[in-house]
Amino acid sequence: MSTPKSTPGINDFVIKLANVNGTGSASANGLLMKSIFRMGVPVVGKNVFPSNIQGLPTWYEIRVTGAGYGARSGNVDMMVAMNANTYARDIAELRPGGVLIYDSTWPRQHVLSRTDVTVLGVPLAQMCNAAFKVARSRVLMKNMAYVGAVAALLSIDVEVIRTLVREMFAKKPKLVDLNMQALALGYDYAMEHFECPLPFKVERLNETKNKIMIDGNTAAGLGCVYAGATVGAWYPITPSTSLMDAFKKWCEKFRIDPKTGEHNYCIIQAEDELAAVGMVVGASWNGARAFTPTSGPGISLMSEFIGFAYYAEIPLVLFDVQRVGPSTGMPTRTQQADVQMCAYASHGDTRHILLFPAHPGECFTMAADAFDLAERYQTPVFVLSDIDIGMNDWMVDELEWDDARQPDRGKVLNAEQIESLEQFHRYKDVDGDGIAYRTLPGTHPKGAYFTRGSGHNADGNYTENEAEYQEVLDRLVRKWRGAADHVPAPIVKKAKGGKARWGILAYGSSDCAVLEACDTLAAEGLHMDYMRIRGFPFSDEVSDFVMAHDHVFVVEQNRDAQLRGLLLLETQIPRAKLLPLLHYSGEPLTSHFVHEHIKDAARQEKSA
Amino acid sequence: MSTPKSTPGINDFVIKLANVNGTGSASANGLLMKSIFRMGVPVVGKNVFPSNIQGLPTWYEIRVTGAGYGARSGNVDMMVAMNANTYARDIAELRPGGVLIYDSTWPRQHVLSRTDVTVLGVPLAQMCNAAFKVARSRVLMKNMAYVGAVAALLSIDVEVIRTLVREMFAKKPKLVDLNMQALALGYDYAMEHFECPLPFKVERLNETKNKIMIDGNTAAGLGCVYAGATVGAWYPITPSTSLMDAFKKWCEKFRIDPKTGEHNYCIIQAEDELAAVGMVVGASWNGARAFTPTSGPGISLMSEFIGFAYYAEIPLVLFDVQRVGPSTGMPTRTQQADVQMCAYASHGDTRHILLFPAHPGECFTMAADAFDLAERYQTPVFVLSDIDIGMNDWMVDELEWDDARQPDRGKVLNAEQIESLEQFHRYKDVDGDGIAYRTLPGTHPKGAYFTRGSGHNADGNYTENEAEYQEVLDRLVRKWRGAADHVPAPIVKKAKGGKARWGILAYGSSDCAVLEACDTLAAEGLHMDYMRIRGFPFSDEVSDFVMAHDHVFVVEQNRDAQLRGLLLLETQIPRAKLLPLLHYSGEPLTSHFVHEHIKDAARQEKSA
Amino acid sequence: MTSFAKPHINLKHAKRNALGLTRHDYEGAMSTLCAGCGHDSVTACMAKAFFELSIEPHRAVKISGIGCSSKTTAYFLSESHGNNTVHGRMPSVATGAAAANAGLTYIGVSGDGDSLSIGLGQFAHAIRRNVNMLYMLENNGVYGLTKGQFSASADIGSKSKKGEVNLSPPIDPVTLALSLGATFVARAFSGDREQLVPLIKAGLKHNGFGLIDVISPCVSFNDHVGSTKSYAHTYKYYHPAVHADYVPMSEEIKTSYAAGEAVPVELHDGGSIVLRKLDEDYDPRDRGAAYAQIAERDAKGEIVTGLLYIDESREDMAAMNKLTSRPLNTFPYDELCPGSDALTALQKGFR
Amino acid sequence: MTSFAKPHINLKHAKRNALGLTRHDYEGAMSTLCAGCGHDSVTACMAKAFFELSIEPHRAVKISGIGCSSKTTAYFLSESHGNNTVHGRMPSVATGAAAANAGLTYIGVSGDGDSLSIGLGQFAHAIRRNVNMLYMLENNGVYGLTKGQFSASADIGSKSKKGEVNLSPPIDPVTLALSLGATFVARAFSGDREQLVPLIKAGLKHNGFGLIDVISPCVSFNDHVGSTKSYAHTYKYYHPAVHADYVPMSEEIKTSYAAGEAVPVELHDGGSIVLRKLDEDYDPRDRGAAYAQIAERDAKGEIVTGLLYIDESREDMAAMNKLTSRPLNTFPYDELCPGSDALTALQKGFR
Ligand SMILES: Cc1ncc(C[n+]2csc(CCOP(=O)(O)OP(=O)(O)O)c2C)c(N)n1
Ligand SMILES: Cc1ncc(C[n+]2csc(CCOP(=O)(O)OP(=O)(O)O)c2C)c(N)n1
Ligand code: SF4
Ligand code: SF4
Ligand SMILES: [Mg+2]
Ligand SMILES: [Mg+2]
Repeated sequence: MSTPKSTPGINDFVIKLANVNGTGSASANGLLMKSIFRMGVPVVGKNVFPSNIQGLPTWYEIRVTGAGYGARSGNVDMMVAMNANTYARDIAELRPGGVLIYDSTWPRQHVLSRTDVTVLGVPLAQMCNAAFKVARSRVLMKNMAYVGAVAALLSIDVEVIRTLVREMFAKKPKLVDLNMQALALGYDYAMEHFECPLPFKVERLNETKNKIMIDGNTAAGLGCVYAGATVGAWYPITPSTSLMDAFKKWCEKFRIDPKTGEHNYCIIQAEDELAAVGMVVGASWNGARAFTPTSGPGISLMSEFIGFAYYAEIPLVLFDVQRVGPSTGMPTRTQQADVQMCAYASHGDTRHILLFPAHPGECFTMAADAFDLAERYQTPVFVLSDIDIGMNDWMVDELEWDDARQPDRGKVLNAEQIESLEQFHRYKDVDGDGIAYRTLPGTHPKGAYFTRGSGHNADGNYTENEAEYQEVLDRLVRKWRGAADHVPAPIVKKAKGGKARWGILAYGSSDCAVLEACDTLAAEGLHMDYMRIRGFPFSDEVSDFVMAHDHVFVVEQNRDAQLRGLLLLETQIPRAKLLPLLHYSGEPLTSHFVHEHIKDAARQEKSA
Repeated sequence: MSTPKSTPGINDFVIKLANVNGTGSASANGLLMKSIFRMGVPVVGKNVFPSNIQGLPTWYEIRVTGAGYGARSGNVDMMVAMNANTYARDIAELRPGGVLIYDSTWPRQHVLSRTDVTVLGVPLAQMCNAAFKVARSRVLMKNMAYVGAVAALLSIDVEVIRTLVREMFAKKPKLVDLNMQALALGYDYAMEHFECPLPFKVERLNETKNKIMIDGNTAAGLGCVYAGATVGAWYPITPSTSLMDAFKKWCEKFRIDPKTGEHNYCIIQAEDELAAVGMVVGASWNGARAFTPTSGPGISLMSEFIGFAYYAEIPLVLFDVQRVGPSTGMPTRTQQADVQMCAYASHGDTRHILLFPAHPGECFTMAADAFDLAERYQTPVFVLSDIDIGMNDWMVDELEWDDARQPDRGKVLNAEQIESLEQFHRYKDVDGDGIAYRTLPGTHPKGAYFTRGSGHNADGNYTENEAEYQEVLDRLVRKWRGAADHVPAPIVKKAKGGKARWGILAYGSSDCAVLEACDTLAAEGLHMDYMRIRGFPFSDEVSDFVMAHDHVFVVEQNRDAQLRGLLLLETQIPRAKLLPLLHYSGEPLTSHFVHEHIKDAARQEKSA
Repeated sequence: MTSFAKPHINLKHAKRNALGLTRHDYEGAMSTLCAGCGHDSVTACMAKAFFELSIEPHRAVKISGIGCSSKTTAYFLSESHGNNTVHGRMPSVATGAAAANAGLTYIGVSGDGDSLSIGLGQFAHAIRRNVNMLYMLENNGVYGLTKGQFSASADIGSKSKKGEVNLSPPIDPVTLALSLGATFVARAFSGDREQLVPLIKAGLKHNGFGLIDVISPCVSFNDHVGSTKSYAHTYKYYHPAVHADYVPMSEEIKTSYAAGEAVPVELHDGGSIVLRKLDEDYDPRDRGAAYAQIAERDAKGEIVTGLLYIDESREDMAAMNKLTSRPLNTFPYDELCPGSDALTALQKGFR
Repeated sequence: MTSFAKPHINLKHAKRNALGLTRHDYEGAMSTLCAGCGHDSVTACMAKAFFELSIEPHRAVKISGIGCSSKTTAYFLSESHGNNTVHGRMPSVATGAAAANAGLTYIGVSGDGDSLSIGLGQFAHAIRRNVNMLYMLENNGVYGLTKGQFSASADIGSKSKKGEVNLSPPIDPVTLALSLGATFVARAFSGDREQLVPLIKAGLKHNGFGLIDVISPCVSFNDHVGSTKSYAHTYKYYHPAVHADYVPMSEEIKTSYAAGEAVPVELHDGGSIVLRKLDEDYDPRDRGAAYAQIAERDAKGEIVTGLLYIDESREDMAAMNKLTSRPLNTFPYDELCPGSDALTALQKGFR
């Protein structure tokens, strides 16, 4: 595949920072990104880190995009190469004409390997060693020093950075001075030795006004608080850990009685995922809104309980922050490869509800939706996020909450309702929608029933009778199908200028790359309609969209075209209409990748 | 659905025995069946038992079929109603004109409820109470007494039964006499009080000469011994427990050194299924042929390790003796509802090899095939049996073993081969077939490598590099596809008299019912081609078969048409060609069910 | 298995408890276990204890795993919610349920297979968390429901029905629980209801995780000669060391006990558990000593029973988590949702 | 993480063992752990012990779970097969591997998270089976790899880096193992190589499951003031009670020990483990006494280390299963397959 062609410009370029894990670079890089954001210029940040605490290579990519695109472009216009172990590869990645910044304290062979890039050496270590005494500071301050140099080169407002530094270390004022000093070292050095700013640089805009920068796990944790979730059970696993950390943080803010210190939430670090999901089963069955965040290996371990919840009809909210599989795979890289497993998790005939947030904003809203759906349909609901959404800071619209919104607790009978019943039948389809009424323990003697994962009839009694067993099983499919029109509806972006012959389907974190690719393709005369799927089971809209096009590219971040598989299984769409477009390297999808593939396909069709 | 129409005749009828669990009826009923088998008359036996040790209802169905069909027909011509709790339902099931036998010791209202059946009362309890002193004998001997009565009514050779009794209690001679006495009680009573034999009855044939009666779990356990398996790890679960019991029994017979008493096998009762599969991983990785038998809940729990074995490329043989799901479901009833889970078990992009034995004979052969495939492809292989095959005694051809057969241990390098290598690369596609070479611990210093479920490159080294990761993942699909032509090939039974417009696809325990239905349909002028699938991934033959027909019925014992789903996902067959024909009540499929459904479909097509 | 309804008839002059309910009101569906199974005796004791404590059935929750023992939750308290979950994982479900509503009474019923093999991790961690529940471990040394394999509680040298000898050391729930910091540890025998009923009452009233390991013989697969979990063997070797009974706050503890003879342990709810030492030198308040005594006697084949250890001082899960006393599952939504203004405010931190 | 190769240079005059190999031959890939991590010290001790025992690297097998500790199997013995499996389930893989070939030396490496939470069941049952392996539990009281959550071995009152206080009682691998019938139970400190290397050698030579619980501080997440698993805390409170070393058969045990001072324990292979009591009254041959002593001192905050219990008399898994001494993975097929005649014969029973 060719490399992207556009040249960098004002508010339109990519900085990549190559660091060593555990040296404190991530916060410096985040600060750099945020300073651009505060200048009103949209940014995209991707932190690519290793499964390691200290020493392995890590990268941070900041795309400055005045146009407000949300994906990686695929370019690298400036490389800050701080990791000797990855020099060769990092330098090679830089586009011709790009700018390389390195620590010139020591002579580096590799930086000389390319003549088509501008090499700018900054003696970072030397300056920091001279300026700081403590060994740890010397390491950490190199990061702030290069931030200073980059700021000078890109004309980032240093005052904005300084404010950020002050906020960041509000509680550790000593650190403020150190950081300011380091910032100045880099800034001054660059101003003195280089022609600043570069031709591509940052210029103030007003495009980030009603935006925030937030990661998906933080937003999802917040969504759980707003949804009224009270019980969270989990077992630590990258990249879902920060979701529970966030829930905890927000609960500590909003859910502790200031007078008594009592908590109206309960977070349980389970002994493993088998237990975590069991706790959610117990809490949900008992009427609390409960959830568990995890990743692929956790879902594998939870499979048996998921089948139990499906069959015994217990609401369950699971966040699968997907990482690269199979097995341990690459636990700090991103993928969408748990889709099929989640759709049908567990033995026997089972099918579940899935939600696909595309960015942190939707992590917030869909967290709330997930609880409503789980309680309405009394069944497991999966929110399928991924590490790109979950752990990167995204620029999104400010979150909103409608204070009139009430949770949908589904068909739960209260004491009065139970009292008025002749007899309570736990699994009877009273309303014809496949959803039976449930009762909560402790409510009323007549509401008691026996929950079981073994064969039961409409009354909830044990059965090994064929007809009774089948009655329940058939209702479960009806119920599940009913959810198709209640999961978040797909979002369609029509091609400008009328009917497009081709379409694109995508979901989750592929959205931004596809949106941008549509623009680029349109600019080249190739107009595509685009539908983003947000839930499973699929509504008829999805089939209608596909049927209205000659071909539809299904963009996914997995090897086996898993969502396309669900379309084959659950709709009547002819196979040939669905063209898989697959990316599964573990890096977040670029618009370039989507664009190139579709352009190629178009070219081939023409030549065919 | 209508009930079957054919009337019973000589060597063509069904006896159903309704008993109380834990009263010793199963062995008496088995003996009854075997006596017919020994008279040279083919039989089909189905034991339908509850998930309970004592007290709940259980049924045993014996079909006498001179024509040699292997499935339940769907008829009941004689009902031996020994369970007061299920009288009503049992009597209702009897076909008009049938014969009801009951214990007339006490008056029974229900037996009078039908006037269209012949009711024969035998005072079983009364006779046994008079004849036997010990309470337990009184209960047990009622079973032998009704066997005697049935023998008289159906003209079963009593001498054959007596021989069987002697063999059965060879080690407990006291019991022989008791049983003989009970047998005579029933026999004599019937001869004295009823017109014996009935119009439908047993007549000696010579159709069981090279046949045996065996259950699938016993055959599979034997197959593991013949395959050279040495390590078996398991956790008890119905209905797979008897598979390991059988393996143990055969090992004790064949694998204990008569001199030293040393075992050349190791069976480990694990603490759970997570551990059982881990033990198999460890043993297989270390070069032993190892396996685990389990059922649906076990596979759910094993999911994570299955993905590890897939990605780290460790051979694994799993027997899933399927039972009714979801969750605990009906653990003593039959279903084929783990197909999809097994095909794609675990998170991330994973796909596995499946084998579908249709009867105990194939449990034996496919057990051996499974080890060859697992070692050849260094991957998990599932043998998908079910409770019908696994726990019922089936009449099958005598098992055969080719002494020239050598196990296919796959690409394992020995010390010499390793020595001659420049360097060993664990995951390199040397031969272009996607299968890399492996080495076993302890063989040679140069053969050492590090096995991991985390990202690795072709050398087996840790990687987080996109290209290196993808190289391995892409090879895994190639490797898996390569297995399509090496799993047991489908078996096709062409319709007589040329090309049929319609076809049937089925697998596993549905086979016999489909074979018989084909005959019945053909007799009615509806000719169908039939292909039985025996392995996954599918070979091209499967698609070719479907494409050669207007429609193909896919017969399955699950709700969600799971194998049809695999066909949609893995072949290019248009959806509309594949008509699901689903049975998922938990009872073994009847030929009647298949016949009726296809006839209806044909009728509808004509009228459409 | 509630498919067979048990006729529910209250005798006119039946004894009634403080709620006006009779023993019958504490019964469940007809048992489908084998006639003579130890578990049925335990079930009867459970019903009796609840009756005597006058607990409203619908305010109790029964949770179990899979096994013959786990089925028994259907056979008592038919007006309680029951949850027959998956094999070995009752503790996590109970933990979640207790988090959602700390106001109900939680009973977990399990077997030795369920708790000590597949469920060992969950069992141990529920103890660590001190979840406020009564945990009945109906221990028969075998897997009953799957027909008689050795369980992890089978003793070294114990024989299976087929004659095999167990060689692996047993996992003893009592010593295990002691080493994990359990706060209420008892052992009992299904054949001694006089001891068991009061123990159940004490366990229900204990604030925290109450373990009762009940030797409960499996008549179908582990009641033969050579089995150390048979009725005969247990009957012969079991030895009551400490008797315990619950005395409600309302009933003043009348007798004043001679030192070393009986000790009241004060409970959260104001009532007490009264310990009566049958073995003078056994101290159920000293974890180390209790452990050593039990280990020593176990080694001799003696089965020490009674309330072997109690510690009312430790916080239960709810307290460790500073849980509000109001059930989480009944909180009005507006107390849980911070609202749009708070959302606007907090987002200042995301710019 | 073998992506960084460590230069492998043998010094000309380096010390060589009986196989003619140097220390370098027992090294592995470059560690990717944090500088100063306790686990790296343990790794170095492992390499040293193997070197001193002159074990052929390719006849050893390293198996681990997931965690920083579990990664270390890549950092020693590069000529051994390694298997870095899934979280918490190393014991089952080791059990299966040992069944397939009892002739190799098996080392399991795990962490406190890996072994005591998700892996508790497997850990306990491998002990029960007495699988012949050395089990290194690198215990730092936290989940290192997932960045510092409390593990189940965190002590009551121990503080997390963020200042949270742990309230749940710890699971102590040593007392747990003792209560489960373990046959070799040791505790050590990564900071004391003089003690650890000989212990590893003894554990490798023990016939059965050898547990070494090594306190191995996590410098990134649990080395602060207030943590009871910090280097400083452990250094201050650890107390060697029994020193143990392996003496091969070839080396006659020269000294004759004064009673109560040092005792040789004879091993399967003819060699011995020589126990030297540093605490006179500590008896590593009496399970009950050992348990009581450790519990008592633990309660006081003292960390008793050394070979705390040993029992060479019990059969290991292979012996309990009457396993042939020939590795199952090398059996010629014709000794395993009964052949067609046997098949014909046995089928007589199926008619
Ligand atoms: C995941 C899973 N594995 C295995 C089983 C099969 N199984 C059902 S009950 C049981 C053992 C029960 O033993 P125990 O808990 O001692 O109960 P008991 O029947 O002896 O009272 C097993 C292994 C299961 N239900 N689920
Ligand atoms: C099934 C599963 N759940 C969670 C994880 C995430 N995880 C990786 S390592 C680890 C804890 C490791 O702790 P410990 O064993 O103490 O090792 P340490 O890093 O402290 O040495 C966890 C929870 C995982 N890899 N797999
Ligand atoms: S099998 Fe054993 S445990 Fe199960 S019901 Fe029968 S006697 Fe009880
Ligand atoms: S995080 Fe802790 S345990 Fe992990 S490598 Fe660093 S110091 Fe060691
Ligand atoms: Mg049991
Ligand atoms: Mg740790």
